[in-house]
Amino acid sequence: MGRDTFEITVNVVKMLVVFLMMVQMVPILVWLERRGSAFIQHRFGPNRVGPLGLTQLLADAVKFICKEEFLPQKAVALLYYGAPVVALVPAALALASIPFSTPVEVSPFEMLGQAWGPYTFYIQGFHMNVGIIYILGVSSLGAYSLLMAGWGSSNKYSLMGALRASAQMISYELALGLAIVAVVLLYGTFDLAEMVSAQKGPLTFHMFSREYVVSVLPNWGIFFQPLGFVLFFTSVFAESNRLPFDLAESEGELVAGFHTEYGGFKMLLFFMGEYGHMMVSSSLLAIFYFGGHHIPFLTEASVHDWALSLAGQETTVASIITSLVFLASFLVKVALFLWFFIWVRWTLPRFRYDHLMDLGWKTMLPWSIFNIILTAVILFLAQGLVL
Amino acid sequence: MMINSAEVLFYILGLMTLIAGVGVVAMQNPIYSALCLVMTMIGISGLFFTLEAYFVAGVQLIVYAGAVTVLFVMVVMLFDLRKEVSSALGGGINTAAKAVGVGIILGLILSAISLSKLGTSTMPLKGLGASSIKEVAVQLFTKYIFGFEIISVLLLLVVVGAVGLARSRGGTHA
Amino acid sequence: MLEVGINHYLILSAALFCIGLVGVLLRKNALVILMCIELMLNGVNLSFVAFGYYYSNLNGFIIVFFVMTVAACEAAVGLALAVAILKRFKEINIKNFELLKG
Amino acid sequence: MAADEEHLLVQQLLPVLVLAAVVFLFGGGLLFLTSLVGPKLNPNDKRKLMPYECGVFGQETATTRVPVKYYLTAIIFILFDIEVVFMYPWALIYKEYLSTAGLFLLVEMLVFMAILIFGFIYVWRNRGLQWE
Repeated sequence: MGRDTFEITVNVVKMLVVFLMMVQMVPILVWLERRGSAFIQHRFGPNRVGPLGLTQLLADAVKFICKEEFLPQKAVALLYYGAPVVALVPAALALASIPFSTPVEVSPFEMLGQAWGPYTFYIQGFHMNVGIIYILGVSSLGAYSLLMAGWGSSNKYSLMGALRASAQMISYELALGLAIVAVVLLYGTFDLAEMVSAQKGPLTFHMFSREYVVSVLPNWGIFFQPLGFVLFFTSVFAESNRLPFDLAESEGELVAGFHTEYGGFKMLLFFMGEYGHMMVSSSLLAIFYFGGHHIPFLTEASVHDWALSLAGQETTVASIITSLVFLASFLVKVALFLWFFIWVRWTLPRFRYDHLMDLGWKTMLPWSIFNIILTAVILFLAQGLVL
Repeated sequence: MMINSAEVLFYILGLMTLIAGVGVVAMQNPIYSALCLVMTMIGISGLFFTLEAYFVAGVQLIVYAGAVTVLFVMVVMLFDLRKEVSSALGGGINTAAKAVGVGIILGLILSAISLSKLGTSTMPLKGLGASSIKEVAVQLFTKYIFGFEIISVLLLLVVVGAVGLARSRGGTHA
Repeated sequence: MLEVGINHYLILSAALFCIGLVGVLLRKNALVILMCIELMLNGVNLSFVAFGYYYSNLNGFIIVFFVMTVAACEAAVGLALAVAILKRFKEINIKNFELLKG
Repeated sequence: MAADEEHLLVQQLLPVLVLAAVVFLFGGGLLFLTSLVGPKLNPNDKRKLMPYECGVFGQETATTRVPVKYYLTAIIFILFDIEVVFMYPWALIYKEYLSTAGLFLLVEMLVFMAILIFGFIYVWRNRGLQWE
């Protein structure tokens, strides 16, 4: 994890910070979801506890902690208690490998009478050279927590909900994977950080061995993969089991789906997994199609120069400032997508189960195969059309 | 780090894989066998990672842990199999003979490993490194092109077979 | 601590293979037998990758893809068969596979 | 193992295992701690402990007759998932070898896809993709 104590400490802290960020985002997102739904439906939403109902989160947390511990009579204890914990794992492991910002370069310095550095710290939990394959692999473990919960609670609603949810997840995983194939075709790498750095500058493409530059647009993936973006976006909605794809817990049919028998803190862990999944999806959307941490019309070098003048030529401080600026840009993009998730949830009605599966298999799958062939053929005809 | 972390990783992952593997065989309830199988798959994926086969490790997670074992878990859950615990193991002299046979095979493999000259090799001849992913891809699509194309035919046959079997008599419910 | 070399990986892979073999021979539940076959194939895959790494030969990595594909196909057809047996006999004991005609 | 390679390996795998352990400890620990705080359950409260069934006593167990469609979906998923997995390495090298072997790679993948699309159409026509 590092060559000396300082680097190891920083890397471990970094990793824990990313995980705690995911956990901490949950109450904020729940508040946003409730206020947002209230706004959309002309209600007030939580507004009693604290200003704008903000401390409602703390009250909710206390309520969750003080709930009665409960194990249904016929439940299998190991699976019943294991499922919520397992639900956290895919989202946490995937989020930790997302590159959030430009790396921080620490020039050599002295501390405790010893020379340290130089170091390069990536603003991500850990760096993976097969980033996207790793994320796909880890997220494909998500079905287990659903199945464990559904079977472990020995309730037919739970089991039906779990089966529906996992069938839905694996169906849309195909369209998701095929959309990612097109992305890999475009950038020619599995490394998320390299994908981001390929999207800097103004929109540039080659066609018939001439280079064209469209200076009013940033060089973002969405302009090369509009169809892929739509497919990916729809698939991540379905993967996260939220409205309009929340067939797993359609109240009219299945009470609450796979978490019918869950309450209190165990329920909260499922929520953490779900919102963590939303964060991973939003980050991937930003990285694949919206330039990652890049800000349109601003280069990394110019921001670094500005930071240098601000920090009085301290390269380490300037590097940290640059990183923070781009981190803010990335987080703004992620926040926009998260808001979009909430917006859609409270706008569209639920699909019927057969419509949902038909959409996944008979619409999204052919279109994503078509998208790959289209991308490959255009790339071939233009001999390096893109980027 | 003071200790060689690659070796620590090998022992942790190897132990996890072995324990989970024994679990697959020894668990009476098929649902626990299937969950142990998931642990084995994850452990083996980690072992592939320590061998610098990054892409293979990822594929192991996607295909085995994410697809094949999900199917196993789903089938075990769909058809309540808790009731047939009694028929889990055969018994008597037959079982003992089989166990001895497997012991002999294991002994043969182990002695073959220890007698061969492999033991001297504790280091790769030359590092494959991270560029091995692209090298693997290039070989897969040039040297192994026939195998690659024939895989699609195999998948086609299996699709036909599986749909035919699943749609055979017995209706849509099991 | 013992230095890890190719032998360690090969012994681990042999152990996995034999655990799987014991399962195939002793268990009566067809589903568990299929799982044990997956276990055996995984043991073999491990030795392929170990050879590929220690002898710097990428063929070892590539063959794993083919083994995985065949294993997945085997699991798909095997489970479809197992479910067909289950529908017919209401249990999934391997003895039911002895009949030549249903 | 050379120091550099080991550095790379450990950079990537060890943090994953550490983080997984942290997540398990976090989830399990909090579950345990909250179980100490809340009120205790009366073990004789049959009505509360039975599987949730809209307020009436349940009559059958969880797994009775379930549709085959779920596992058929899973089987078809596995087969197409393998197809997708083989596309990743192809997509990875396609751009790099575009000028030298582009047509070869393109045709190769189109043949692969065509055979599988044939299988997809077969499943579709034989009502393998029917959910009602």
